[in-house]
Amino acid sequence: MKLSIQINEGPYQHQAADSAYQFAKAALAKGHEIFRVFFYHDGVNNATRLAVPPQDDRNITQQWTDLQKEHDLDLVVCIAAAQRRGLMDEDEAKRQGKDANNIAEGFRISGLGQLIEAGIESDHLVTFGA
Amino acid sequence: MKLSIQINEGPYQHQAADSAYQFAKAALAKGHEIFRVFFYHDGVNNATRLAVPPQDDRNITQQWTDLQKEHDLDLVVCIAAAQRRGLMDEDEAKRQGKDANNIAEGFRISGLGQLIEAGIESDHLVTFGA
Amino acid sequence: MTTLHTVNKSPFSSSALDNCLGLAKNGSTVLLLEDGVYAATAGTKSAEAIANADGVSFAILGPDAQARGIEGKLADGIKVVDYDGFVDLVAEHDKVHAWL
Amino acid sequence: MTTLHTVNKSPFSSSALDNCLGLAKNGSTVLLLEDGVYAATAGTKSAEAIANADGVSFAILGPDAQARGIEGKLADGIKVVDYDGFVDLVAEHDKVHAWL
Amino acid sequence: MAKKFMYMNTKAPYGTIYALESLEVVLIGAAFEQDVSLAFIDDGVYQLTKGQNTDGIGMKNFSPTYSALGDYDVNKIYVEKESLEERGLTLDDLQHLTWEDEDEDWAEKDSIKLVSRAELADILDDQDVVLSF
Amino acid sequence: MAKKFMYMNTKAPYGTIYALESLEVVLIGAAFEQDVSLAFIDDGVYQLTKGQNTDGIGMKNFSPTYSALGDYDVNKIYVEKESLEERGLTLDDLQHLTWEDEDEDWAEKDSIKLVSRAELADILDDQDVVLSF
Repeated sequence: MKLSIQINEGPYQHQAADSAYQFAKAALAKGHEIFRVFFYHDGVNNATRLAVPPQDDRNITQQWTDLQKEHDLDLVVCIAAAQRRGLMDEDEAKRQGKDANNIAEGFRISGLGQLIEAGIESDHLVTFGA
Repeated sequence: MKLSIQINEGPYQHQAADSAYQFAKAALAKGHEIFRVFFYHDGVNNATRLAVPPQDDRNITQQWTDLQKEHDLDLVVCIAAAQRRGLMDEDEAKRQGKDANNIAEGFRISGLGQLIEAGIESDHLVTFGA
Repeated sequence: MTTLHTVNKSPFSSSALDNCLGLAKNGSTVLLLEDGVYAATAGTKSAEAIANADGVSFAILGPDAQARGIEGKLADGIKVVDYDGFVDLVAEHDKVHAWL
Repeated sequence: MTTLHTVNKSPFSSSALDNCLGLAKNGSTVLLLEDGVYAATAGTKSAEAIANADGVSFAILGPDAQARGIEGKLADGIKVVDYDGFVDLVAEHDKVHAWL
Repeated sequence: MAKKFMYMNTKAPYGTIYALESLEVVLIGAAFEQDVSLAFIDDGVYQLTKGQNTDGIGMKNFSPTYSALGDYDVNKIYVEKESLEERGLTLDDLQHLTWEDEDEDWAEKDSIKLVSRAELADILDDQDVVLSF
Repeated sequence: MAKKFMYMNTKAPYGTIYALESLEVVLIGAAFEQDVSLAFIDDGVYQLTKGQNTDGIGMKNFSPTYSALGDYDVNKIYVEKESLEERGLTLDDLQHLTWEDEDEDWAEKDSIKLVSRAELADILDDQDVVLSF
C-alpha cells in the first residue's frame, strides 16, 4: 500500500515522533511505499540539525535523515508551522533576513497543500500526535 | 515579593508561554522582583531567534527579549533540555561542532541547578506548562 | 500553609482539576486559567464540583474566559481576576501549586 | 467502510478513549499504543469498557506495553501486535482515525 | 474522484494551537476540490463559541475565520450534541455559520448541523481520510 | 534553613518526557541539601512499575534510576493509594525502593510510602515549593 504519515509533536517531548519512526521503518521493511512524511505543529521541531541528545539516547532527527537516505523518503516540514517555531532552511533564512538556519539533511520545507495531497494520493494517512 | 517562573512548553503550541509572559509583565508592573525565568522541557523553544510568526500575531521570543532588556531579567534555558531539542548559543555550538546557533538575545543557557536555586531563593515559584 | 492551585486544562478532557480538587485543603484557592476556565461554566458537572468544594475558594482568569467567549456563562460566585489579580493571589498565598 | 482507530493517551487522564469508543462503529478496530496501552490493564474501568464494546475489536502495541511494564497485567482477549502488526492493521482497514 | 476528507476537531481554542492550525489546513485544503466536512466534538465544540475576545491574552482571535468557511465551499460542519450539552452549551452559544447555495439561487443556508453521537459515527464511517486536531 | 521541596509527578513515563526530565531535576536538586519529597499520583504512579523494558520502542529505559534515589538521600516517596487502585495496581507491581538509614546503623528501609489522598493532602500542605511534572 501507499502510506503517508503526519507527525504533530516535537522530538523527545512526546512519544509520537518515536512511534511514527518505528511505524515507518516497519512499513518500509514490509515493502510498503511511503508517499510522504509531513511534519506539522510542533512536529516541525523534529527537523532541527542542532539537537545533541545524550550519547546513550536515540537521535531522532538523525534516524529520519538516515531513513530518508536509505529509502529516498519525502520528509516535508510545514512552512507556516516552521516559521512560527524557528525552523528554517538556507533559502528561507535569506528571505527572512536571518543569520542562521537549522534544518537537517533530508528534510524540505513546503506548504500545507503537501499534506492534503498526501491525503489524496495515499491509501492511508496515519497520524501521530498528542 | 521575589518570584521565579518556570515555563515548560514551547511557543505557540501551548498557551503556557503566553500566560507566563502576561503574568511576568503584570508582576513587574506591580513592582515585584523576578529572580529568574527558567525554561524547561519544550519551554526551551521559546528562546529561538529564528522564529518568524505571522505579522498580525505576537512574537513570543521578542516579547521576552524586550522584557529582559527593560527589567534586566535572568532568562535561563536549561542546557539538558536545550541539547535534546536543538537550542544552542555560540559557545555551545562550537563545543558540539555545530555550524549554527539559534538562541535569541537576552537568554542564557545553564544547568538545572538554576531551577533549584530559583526555588530556594524566591518567595514563590510559579509554573506554566501542560 | 496556604496554597494557590492553578488549573489550566479543561475538566472535560483532562484529569487536572480532579487531581487538584482531590488534594486541595481547606483555606486554599484554586485559580482557573487558560482552558481551565471552562470548568466554571454554569450547568456543568465541573461547576457543581466547584460549588461543592467546601472551604476552598475559586477564582477565574477573566482574560482567558473572555478569549473563549464564556464570561457570560460562568456559574455564580466565582471571583474573576485579571493578570494583576493573579499576581496578588500568588502574593497572598504561601506557595503556588500548578496542576499540569 | 472499516476504520482502524488509534488511541495513544491514558484513559485515566484524557478523554481520547471515551471519544473513540463513543464513535467507533461495529466492525472497526481500536489499536492502543503509547500511553493508550494502560487502558487494557485488567481490573480497571477502561478494561471493562473495552470488554463491553460489542462489535469492536481491540489490539495493543506490545512494545509499548513492555516498555511500561504492564504486559503481564493485560485483560484477557486483547490481541497484542508489534509495529509489523500495526502496519498490517493499517493495510487491513479502509482508513486510520487517530484520536489525539 | 474526490475523496471525503473529515477534519476532526477535539481541542479547545487558545489553550493549544491545534484549533488554529487545523483551520489553516482547512483553508488550504479547500482549494483541492475534495468533499470536505468538519466535526467538532469534546472540547472542540468550544472553537465555535460566539463573542471570543482575545484582547486580554495577547493572542490572535481567529474565530472570525470560521464565518468565512462558507465562501470556501466548506459547509458541512457537524457539532456533536452530547459534547455541547455536557458543556452547558446550546447552538445559540455558537456562531451562526452560513453558506450560499449556488444551486438554489444563492439561498443562505446553515452550515452547522447538530448531530447525535450515533449520527456522527455514521458520518465518520463514510469518510476516506480523517485529519485529527 | 532548608526548604521543603515536593516533586509532584502526574504523568506516565515514555508517552511524554516529563517523567524523565523530572528525574533529572531530582538528581541535580539532591545536591542542594533541601528537604526533598516525591509524590506520584494519577498516571504518575506508572513511573514506578517493575519490569519496564523499552527495547521494542527505541527509547531509553530510565526506570532503574529510581532505585538510585536512596543513594542521593531521596527517600520520601509518596504513592497515592487511590491512583494506584484505580489503575488495577498494588505496591507489588511497583519497584521496591529502599534507602539505608545512617542513624540506625545503615538499616535498609522502604522509600515508598503508600498514602491515602487525605494523607497526601496534608503532606502537600506542608511543602514550601512544589515542582510539577
